[in-house]
Amino acid sequence: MPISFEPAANTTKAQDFYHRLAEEQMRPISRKYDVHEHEMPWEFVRFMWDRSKSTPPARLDGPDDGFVKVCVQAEELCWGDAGLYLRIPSPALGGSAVGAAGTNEQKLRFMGPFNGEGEPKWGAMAITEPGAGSDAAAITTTATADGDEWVLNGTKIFCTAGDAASTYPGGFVVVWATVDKSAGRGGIKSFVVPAGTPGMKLVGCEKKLGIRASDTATLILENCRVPKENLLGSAEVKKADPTKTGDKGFKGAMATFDASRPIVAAMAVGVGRAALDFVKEELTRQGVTVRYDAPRHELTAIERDVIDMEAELQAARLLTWRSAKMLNHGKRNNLEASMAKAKAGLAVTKITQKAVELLGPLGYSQKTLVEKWMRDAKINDIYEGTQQINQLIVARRILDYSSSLLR
Amino acid sequence: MPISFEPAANTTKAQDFYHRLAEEQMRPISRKYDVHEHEMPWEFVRFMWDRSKSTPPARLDGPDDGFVKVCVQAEELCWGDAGLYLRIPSPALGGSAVGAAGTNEQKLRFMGPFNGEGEPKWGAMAITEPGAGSDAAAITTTATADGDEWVLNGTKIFCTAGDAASTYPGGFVVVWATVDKSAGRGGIKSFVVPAGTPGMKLVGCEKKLGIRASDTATLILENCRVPKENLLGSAEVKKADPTKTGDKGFKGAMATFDASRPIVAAMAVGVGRAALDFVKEELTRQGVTVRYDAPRHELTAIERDVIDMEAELQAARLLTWRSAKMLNHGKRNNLEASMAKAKAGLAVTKITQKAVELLGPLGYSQKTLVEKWMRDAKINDIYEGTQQINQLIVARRILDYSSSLLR
Amino acid sequence: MIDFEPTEEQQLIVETVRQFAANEIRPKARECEEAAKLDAGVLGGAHELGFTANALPEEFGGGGARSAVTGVLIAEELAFGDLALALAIQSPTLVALPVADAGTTEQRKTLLPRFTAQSFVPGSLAVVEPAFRSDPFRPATTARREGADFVLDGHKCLVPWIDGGDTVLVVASEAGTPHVFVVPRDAKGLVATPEQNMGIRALPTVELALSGVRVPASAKLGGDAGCDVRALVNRGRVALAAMAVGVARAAFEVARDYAKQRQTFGAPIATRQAIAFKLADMAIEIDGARLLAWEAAWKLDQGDDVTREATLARHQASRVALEVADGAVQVFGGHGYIRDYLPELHLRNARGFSTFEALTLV
Amino acid sequence: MIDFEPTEEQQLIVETVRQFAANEIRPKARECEEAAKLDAGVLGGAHELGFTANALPEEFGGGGARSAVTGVLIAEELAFGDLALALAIQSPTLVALPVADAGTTEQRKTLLPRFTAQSFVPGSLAVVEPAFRSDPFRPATTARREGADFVLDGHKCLVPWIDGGDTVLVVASEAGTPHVFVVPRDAKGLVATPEQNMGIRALPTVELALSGVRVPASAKLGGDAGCDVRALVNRGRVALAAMAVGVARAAFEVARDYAKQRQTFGAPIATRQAIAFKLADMAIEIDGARLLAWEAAWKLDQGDDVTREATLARHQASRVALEVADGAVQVFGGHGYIRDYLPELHLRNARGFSTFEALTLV
Repeated sequence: MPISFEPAANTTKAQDFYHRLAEEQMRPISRKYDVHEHEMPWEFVRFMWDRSKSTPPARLDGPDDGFVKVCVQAEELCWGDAGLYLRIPSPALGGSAVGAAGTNEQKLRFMGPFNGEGEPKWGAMAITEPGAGSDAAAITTTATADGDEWVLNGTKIFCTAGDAASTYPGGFVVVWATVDKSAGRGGIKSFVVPAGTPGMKLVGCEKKLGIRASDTATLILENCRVPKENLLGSAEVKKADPTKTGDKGFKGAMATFDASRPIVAAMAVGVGRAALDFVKEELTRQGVTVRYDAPRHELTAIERDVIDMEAELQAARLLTWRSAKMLNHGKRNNLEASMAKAKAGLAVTKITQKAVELLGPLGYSQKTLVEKWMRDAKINDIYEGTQQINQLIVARRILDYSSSLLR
Repeated sequence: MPISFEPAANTTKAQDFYHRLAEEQMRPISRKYDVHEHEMPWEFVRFMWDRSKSTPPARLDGPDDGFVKVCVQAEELCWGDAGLYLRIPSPALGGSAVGAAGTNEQKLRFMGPFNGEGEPKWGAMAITEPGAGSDAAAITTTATADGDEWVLNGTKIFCTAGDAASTYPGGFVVVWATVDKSAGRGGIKSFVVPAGTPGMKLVGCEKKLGIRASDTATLILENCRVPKENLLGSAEVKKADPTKTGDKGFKGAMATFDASRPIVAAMAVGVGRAALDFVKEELTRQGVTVRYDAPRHELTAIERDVIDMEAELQAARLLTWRSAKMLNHGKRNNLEASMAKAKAGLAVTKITQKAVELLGPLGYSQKTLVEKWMRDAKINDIYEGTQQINQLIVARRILDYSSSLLR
Repeated sequence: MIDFEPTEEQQLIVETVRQFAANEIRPKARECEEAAKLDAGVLGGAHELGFTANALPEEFGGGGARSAVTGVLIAEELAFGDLALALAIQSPTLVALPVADAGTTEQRKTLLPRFTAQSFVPGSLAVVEPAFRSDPFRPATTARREGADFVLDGHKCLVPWIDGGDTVLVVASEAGTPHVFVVPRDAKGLVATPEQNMGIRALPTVELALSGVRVPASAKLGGDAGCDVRALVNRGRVALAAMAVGVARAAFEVARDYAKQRQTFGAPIATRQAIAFKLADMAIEIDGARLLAWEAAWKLDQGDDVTREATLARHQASRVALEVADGAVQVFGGHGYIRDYLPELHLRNARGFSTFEALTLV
Repeated sequence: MIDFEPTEEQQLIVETVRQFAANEIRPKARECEEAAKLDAGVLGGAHELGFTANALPEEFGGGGARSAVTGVLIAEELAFGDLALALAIQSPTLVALPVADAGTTEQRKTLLPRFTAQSFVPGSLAVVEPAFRSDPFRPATTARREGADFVLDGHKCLVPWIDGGDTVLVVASEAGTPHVFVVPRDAKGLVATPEQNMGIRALPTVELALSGVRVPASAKLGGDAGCDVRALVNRGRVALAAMAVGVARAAFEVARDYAKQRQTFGAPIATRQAIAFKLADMAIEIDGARLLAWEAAWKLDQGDDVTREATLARHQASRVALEVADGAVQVFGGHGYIRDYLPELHLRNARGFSTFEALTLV
């Protein structure tokens, strides 16, 4: 395919569809679930669950932008509300993990129930621990083989949708744990823990700066038993640099991020665009037109800010699409995905902060959603790898340094 | 003394004096010695040398701002021309080193000739080596005791005024060398090498981005012999962390920077102000007035840029003055001096770059001096400790970390 | 003669406020924020320290020690404790200082003594307007002379409105020139609607609608001549710049301490250059912004027009506070996003400084 | 369908230009810069690769493969070699492309064949004006109709003026609307004064004074209808954005390689986070700016008005080039300030992009 910025008809159709959905189903309840933190938006959840029976918009024949279309969908829905987006019943990151490292049988078994039938279900992934944030290799949650089962013990924090995924039947949490601490990263494996498994307990949900509609759970695993078949990837522990092997344990888990980071970046772009759209609409209401052809001596400070915001947002969006498209081309995208994630997280943090400034009292007040978008946007600098972690990944790749040389 | 921003009458007088000097003696030849790199500006040099006989402006009785006044002088002269400033015959950094670590006898012996009598003289300091930039402890130039003499061997680069100081009689170069490599920093001492000492050879001068009027020399020391009495500080080598001892070797050398960094920061401020003044004058010529009371929706991009440049420059200046004033109060100022240096270097780099942008073709052309000031300003991010080194010093102090914990 | 050392008396005051901020304000900050409610004990305790009273004329029971420099020293320390509580503690300045500076004898007699009395009395000042084109120097709110009265019309927002006050000073344009009017909080035609903002949630603020609010001619601050609204706004900017420095310093110190304690890959994160250099930048920028605020305050004390200096200080301090608070969230990583820790609160508060006007005065 | 992969043909072109840039341009960069002189061998070699000819219509001996996307791919690679030489190599675009796009049959016949001939013929285009209020869309230079002639008056600067050309296209306002005029370099009333600029010193540029320069009516590009100067300026911005990306990438790669090789405290400086993260940021920003340039170029190829996209791309790429070049100097430390190394040259060149207009076209 040559260089092209023309979305396929399928993409445009999906965009229209999700934009309308965002406008009609999410925006009207946006503030409510910001204020009523941790309350389940049942109506919205059921609406989205019902929708997952079909896969609208019904596909057109012809070209398909593949993962770019998925990014466009995520952008539109997070333009609607990033917190509510994370509440949509879906396998979410848990599903990405199963998809990246699971067998076909596992995919069927765990993802099958996410078909819009019965009650809504959620998936989640539990990696972070109180003592291991960005340092995944420092995971202390243990998985011990016992007969036909794995026994999990440990504490997991910052588990997005962890409350819903661990509570409502049919859902599951993918838990990262070590089967052999002496093996470092090589000993880290992921396990699917179905909702309601005895020994998996919800401690509580974090009160957060933004994306308050989403639940961010702390889970405790106390002698939590799952069948052997719930291990994703091989049980074999490779002590030599495991990132270089074909092992689906740690590497598989990392591959989860290669596929999820473009989506996360697209989500960020959605929040940033919400704020930028609002600023531009307000400027229009105020009779202010941004002159893209104004010479430097005539440009107003606001015009330059808007030009800057637009350029930053579009750079983030294009980096995101590029990293997504590479997946379609079957190319390794972890450099590009981290670039997109780092850029998008930072860009929308700044864009939304600037939007609050430009709108003055209107921006700082809760009468509009701009202040909320600023709070929501900041998560993108943090989760799924902080700004710093993504810089680190990019730096290692461009320098061709191992993680032991550059940390 | 209470908090006050009113310069003493002495300072104001000095400022006026040096401002006029800068305007009359430096600005007119500024471009010439930018173009004719490495050419000695003899007329200016002789003028300044003659002037050093007196210490005008004659001091008034009454309060004196001490080191702040020295900063103000440096700012005015570098407002004139930073390259020419570095050409002024003076002991310069070599003098700071003698002043910080020398005995009274040494001060008299080496600094005495800088009295405006006879021919102009220069001092210089030689620290940096091809393999040791920011890493002073990695110095490989050796000093070996031999009878009544020290024998120096090594190569020094980036030695400001090193050509003049090593060439014209009466001048001197303070050379840092190790007397005991196994002792690390503890083995590093400084030695005064008089101009013309056999074995000290000028290899050449660097062609630079800016401050082209100044000479930045590479010097080779080949069995260069100086009398024992030319060692600054004690000959004793302390192997335990030498920065924590009373040793005047490495620590004394470092103290040189505590006294010189405020001056270097003030020099930076001078270059930045030259560019900012020019921008504001051009705006006035163009009928543009900066409205400090404009609300955000009315502000032009240029107005905001100017406000930003002014705030940055003034923050740098005040940090500089604060660190200078601490010397008068007898307080340890190395944190504050590094803060000032880091801030001033970065601020004026950005201010001068912005000035070129704001002036468009006028700024990029050599018809005005703005492009030169941008080139000159950048040295302040680099010499006397790069931006990064000063950040490191600040970080160590605020974190209370040793250099081995944070490097 | 240039110097950067507070007087011994100022150092004593700073030390007192610093301890109050650490021991009384900071521990209540999160609770007050989450409840969107002030703490009477904190206000009472701060009142006993007498910051506002100390600045008022002796004839009204004050300390007669008016100094903008002392004011910014206090403002930074209070805001270091918590911004919303600091603004509440300093709210008496909103009425007391303009009246002390520009009030007629009658206005001073009527309005000042309450601020030197035993118990805390809050102040209210209405400057910002809820519009894209809000301009504190040129308010859209108008005051029209009608016989012996002034009639006020317009909208204000971000007006501190703490229980126990009965007066609000309203800035309005009279024949194109801004003036200040003393308005009873319960005036007819005045509707105060509680606001919700992104930050400073512990401080009650309102949006004010003024529809034909009638006040007597004597309600114009300074009488016929009026008063200098430019100076008022500038005093607000200088005070807010100092508070922005306080917020930034709070975020910095919290981040610094966390970075030294938090371990990853077997070492404190503060030992990594990316974190350590960020902290160094924060420290440098905070000190730079503080000095700009000091300079503007010092010029205020000289009686100069400080429009330029106040703008520079506010511009710089506002930017620095935002960047430092954002950086502190980043240093905290995931914990920075959680309301159990302070950085997210600092971030929300810091973002307000580009919008705040005259929420406190020196 | 969205995609980011150049065609195989484009990949081949990029590979060719990349090698030419590395093997022919880069080795001459410093020498040409210091001598402020072009290298005829480089120009000739580049001409043989036929970039401009390839974009011209087949009827004039060209390749008929006009594509702004291909143009930005080439522009980045050339500028990666050296900006001044890249601008010289591409200078034929300054006449060839506007004439191909908008010229009358006569103008095309007269002016195009030279650019598909055996030897290199440079082009000149005068857009920027030496004034604070320079505005490429609204030139102060005027063209006045006088009988069968146009009379041009005004000032231009940053006009490429390479030996061997005889024509300069001048943008001037005719009755308030900007148009392009074909002017012989030796026209009466035209005075070209060589310029000295901070960067791109190898490229000869001049300041032009036009005093009553008289050209026939047929010299108006596109005949009576004229041409679209907006599109011309936008094509310049997109091309310059791509060159800014090339300069940034050059600075980045040089800095990256230096950082891996330079040792302090016993390890390459690239292993320190402050350096490594800076390099990571550079890489990210460069890729982002490149994609903006590609998008604008792609829209040009669709025939859209790209004023917005060209401005975004130019704004971003110009900022990124400056920041990356400045960062490269910083990575090099003291050596970054020395003219033995490339970063200082990249910094001087990069700073020009906020001022440059139409120094090259796609």
